[in-house]
Amino acid sequence: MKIGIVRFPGSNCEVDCLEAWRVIGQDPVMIWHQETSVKGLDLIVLPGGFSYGDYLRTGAIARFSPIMNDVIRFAKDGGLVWGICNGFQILTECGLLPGALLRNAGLHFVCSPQYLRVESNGTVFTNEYKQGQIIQIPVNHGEGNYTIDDEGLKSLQENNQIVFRYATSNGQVHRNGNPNGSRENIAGIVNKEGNILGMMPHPERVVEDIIGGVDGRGMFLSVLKHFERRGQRGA
Amino acid sequence: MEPKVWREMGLNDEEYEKIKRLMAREPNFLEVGIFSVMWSEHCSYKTSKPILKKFPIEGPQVLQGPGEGAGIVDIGDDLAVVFKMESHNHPSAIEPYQGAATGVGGILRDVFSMGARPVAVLDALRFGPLEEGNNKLLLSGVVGGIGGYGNSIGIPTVGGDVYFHSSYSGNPLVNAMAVGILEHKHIAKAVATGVGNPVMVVGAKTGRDGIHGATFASVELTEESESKRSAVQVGDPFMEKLLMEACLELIQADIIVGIQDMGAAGLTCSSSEMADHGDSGIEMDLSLVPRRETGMTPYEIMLSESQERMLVVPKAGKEREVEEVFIRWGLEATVVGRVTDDGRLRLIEDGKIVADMPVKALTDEAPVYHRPTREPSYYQELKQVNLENVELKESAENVLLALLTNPTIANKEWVYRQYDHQVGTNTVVVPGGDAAVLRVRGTRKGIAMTTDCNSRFVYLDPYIGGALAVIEAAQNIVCVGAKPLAITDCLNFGNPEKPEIFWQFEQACAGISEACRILETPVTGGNVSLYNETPGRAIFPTPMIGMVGLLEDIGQVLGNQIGTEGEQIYIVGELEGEISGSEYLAVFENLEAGLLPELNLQAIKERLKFILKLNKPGLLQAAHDVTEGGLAVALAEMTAACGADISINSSSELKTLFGERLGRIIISVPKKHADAVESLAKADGIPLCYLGESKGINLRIKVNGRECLNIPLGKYRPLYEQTIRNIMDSENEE
Amino acid sequence: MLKANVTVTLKKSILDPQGSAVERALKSMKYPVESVRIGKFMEVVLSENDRSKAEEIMHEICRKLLSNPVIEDYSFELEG
Amino acid sequence: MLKANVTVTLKKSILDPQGSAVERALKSMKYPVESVRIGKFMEVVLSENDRSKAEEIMHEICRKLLSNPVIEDYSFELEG
Ligand SMILES: Nc1ncnc2c1ncn2[C@@H]1O[C@H](COP(=O)(O)OP(=O)(O)O)[C@@H](O)[C@H]1O
Ligand SMILES: [Mg+2]
Repeated sequence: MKIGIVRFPGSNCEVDCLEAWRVIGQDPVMIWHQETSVKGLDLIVLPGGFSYGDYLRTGAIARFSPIMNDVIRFAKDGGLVWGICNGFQILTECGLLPGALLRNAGLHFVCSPQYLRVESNGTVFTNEYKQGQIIQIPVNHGEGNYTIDDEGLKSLQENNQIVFRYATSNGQVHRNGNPNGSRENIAGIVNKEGNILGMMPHPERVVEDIIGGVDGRGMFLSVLKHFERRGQRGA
Repeated sequence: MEPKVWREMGLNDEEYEKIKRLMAREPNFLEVGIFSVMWSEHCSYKTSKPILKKFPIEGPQVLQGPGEGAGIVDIGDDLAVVFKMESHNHPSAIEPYQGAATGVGGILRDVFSMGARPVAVLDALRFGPLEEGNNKLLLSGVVGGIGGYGNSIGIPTVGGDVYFHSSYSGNPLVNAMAVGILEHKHIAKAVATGVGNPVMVVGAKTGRDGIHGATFASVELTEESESKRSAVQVGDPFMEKLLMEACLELIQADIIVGIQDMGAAGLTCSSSEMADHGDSGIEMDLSLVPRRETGMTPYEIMLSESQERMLVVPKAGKEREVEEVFIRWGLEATVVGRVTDDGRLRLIEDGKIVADMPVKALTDEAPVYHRPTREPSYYQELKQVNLENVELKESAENVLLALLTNPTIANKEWVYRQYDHQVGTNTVVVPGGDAAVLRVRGTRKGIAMTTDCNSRFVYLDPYIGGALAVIEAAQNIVCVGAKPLAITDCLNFGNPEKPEIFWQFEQACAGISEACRILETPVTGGNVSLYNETPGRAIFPTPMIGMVGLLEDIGQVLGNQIGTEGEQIYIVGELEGEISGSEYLAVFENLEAGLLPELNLQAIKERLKFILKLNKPGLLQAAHDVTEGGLAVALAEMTAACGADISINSSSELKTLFGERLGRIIISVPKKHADAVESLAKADGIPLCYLGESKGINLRIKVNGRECLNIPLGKYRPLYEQTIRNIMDSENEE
Repeated sequence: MLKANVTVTLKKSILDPQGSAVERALKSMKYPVESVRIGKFMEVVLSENDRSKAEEIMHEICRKLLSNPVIEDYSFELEG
Repeated sequence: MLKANVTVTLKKSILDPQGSAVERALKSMKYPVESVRIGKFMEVVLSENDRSKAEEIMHEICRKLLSNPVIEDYSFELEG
């Protein structure tokens, strides 16, 4: 499979994503924000960081960089797009995912390990996990407080779009386990079609034991399996 | 020229006379301005130089000692670690967020201008007590600023320390350390050579930021400083990220001769130092310098401390290539002058020469002062305070809980949670360990880093205290399984014109030197921050030590947490500490006094070696040094997953549980290795004392058979972990 | 040349923790404060002299970039 | 009850990285924009009906908490 990682000025997790994919045995390409085409790619990763300084609002300016036109087209055509942290913020800014990410309720930037409950293992990105599995993936953001109106929330629930929720160590979805005030403890969602995932936690930080765990691997492997299966079907 | 002019710029009359002599004429306003910053303490080290000269700076591992932007130490495999620490105390006192943020920005530029990719930041912070004055606002602003800059640029902040003491009220210390890694062949220098080579300004545009910041850093803080508005700059981490990528690309493309960051005294300092190092001259046309504001005078352009800028000397004919690199990153690079061979710094504006002075006059000829020293009267007095009769005031349990909730000792998670400490995915030991550890990609190696200084010890005995700061750093490095390599420092003191302060400075540096000599950790660079005083009062002398160490095999990284039941717990070194200078004495007797125990550096060195020797074959589960709060606090810090059952015999419960003395390390040993550890200690003549074993969910300590303390983890851990958060975020929870 | 003074505020329905924090701080300092809400203020200088064109442009800029309509409202005044 | 609309802006000579980034973005999107500066906008509702007292209080609050005079200027208007 061909993976592209978009590098905006101010991105800072693009190399981490690249290295994580290498651990899994893949070799992604970097796409500079000024390029205009994502042709030939199977998956686009929008990495974490502070694109364009994240001045104004997180992700607000990145959305208008040249490459995003084609990323949006690619996504609308059903291509797989995976936004992590700043990537998630960009996806909500350009309307590919509903809702918005506000400043953390505690007002502080938060960098810490975080328990998540897998709310849906039926997505391309999560089928290696068990439904309801508790995994530990670090968060690292100042603006990860997911907000959405009642109607939007209802629609997320009805369409099974909530993929991860923040949880306590024993797997309860509770205020205590919520690092940023997100509505309904939402940590990650997909679009209705299931080809676009946005999440605040950083799975690329947990693919090797030496740097804190391997709970993030499942996501990389899920996507990989998806393509392998598709490849077999195609053949 | 009116004496008022140079005096206001911080020059004294003698200095002005010297300038006249060196110039062989009356200098003009711009020239005086340039001399004043180059001869400020911040740039010239005119007061501290004679003392700093005595630091040991050599060792087989040192590739670059003091003098460049940062020190460089070899770690094998053609790789090197680049590191340096710097203060941003005064700007942080008046604009904590931006002051701290630009401190991080500045130290990072020091590291990447050497050709190294920064991999980590550490922050050593000192504040007044949180319940006093605006200290809470200062702490939250400073932490916000450090995170705001480091998180955005994408360099993890992996360590540091925080102390609270009333001497820092109104004059907080904000010292930032940056660490980078480079390949030997990419070492860049701040040098201008090759007559005719262009001189380029790259990065951000120049504005009226921080004019005279260097002078500002060299005076005491007064009410008036609040109105010296231009002295604070706003940082732009986004710009710096682009600048960093562009500069590293430039250095790796091998198209430049030299590069230096523009920190204090901006264009003035960078151009004169580069010319100085190259024994050359520089001529610049100031009309060419890209500006952010209109109507800037040559004086303002030369003294501006606008952030995120560098001065670059490309090889002749390569200026186009330099420009292209910068344009790709969305930045500007502009030729503003050229290298000459006449040894002069010549500035032109609109075709007219506006300043023309000998470079060496600005650098080598800067005055050097041998300040008088005098032993302060408190020194003997405090030494002689009789502590014989100090006793445990309360139950050991209450004392322990009080110490664990003392902000200086309490867990600093509230601080480091606000820092991205993992970006780069190399952080193996995150904040909370004894030192931070990063893996070095492409090798099996790891590097360890820490900052330390207990300034109360330095106050009570600057010589011993200075040495202890180095020892504490080395202990922390060793406790994660790394071998200490070298140090950087940031010497924060009061007004050196006071002989008592200068005595502290001289003594502390001597102590640091001695410890570095014995531990074979040379000084590779650092920074001096003097005049840390608020009206009438100096800070505790605080020579912050930043140390790096090397793990040959990252697999040998060692933690500070007891893992499971049944581990055997020992202390390496003396069982008892001293009451003098202890946290116990300060908290319960409201006293900061006493005679510090005699130093035996050689013995401590042997113990540190011993820890590494045990760790290499995997005999240890955890190690943690005993510092503030003594043995009981150290044990409480090690027990998050499992409790411990400790039983010791000693003549003093107080000294054993809460006494302090450096050179002591607690180790936790898997049962199967206990015999091996004991016999190695015997063979090496290392003092080792059995304390007990890990067990249950309580910390239980018996002294002479009597249980003096038995507290559940569930009680003391939350107190220890949440104290600072409760203080800082209390308003948010009301 | 025209200048637009833009204010961007969080929609009423959206919690403003920063405003609340300042509110609590002011209350604890005993100021007679009822409530505080925090938004952004922007000065945009346009190289456009036609007021109605400028207005149109500003609406577009505000909708597209300066505010996020999911969470924020904007308003502006032209000056000069 | 009186409401104060406060704007806090960076002093003219102080670098405004936010404003510059937005300015660059708008320029690259081809809008006729000369410059952008970004500050804060705050709505403070006071439980004080005396205008001159309210003004005094607001000056104090602005100086002490809402702005840092080292790098920022403030202004406000009372309403209601
Ligand atoms: N300002 C800070 N920034 C980052 N980490 C910090 C800071 N202060 C403390 N820490 C982390 O907390 C841990 C304990 O620090 P400290 O109390 O200084 O321990 P020690 O006494 O062993 O040196 C260390 O891992 C340190 O890096
Ligand atoms: Mg320490």
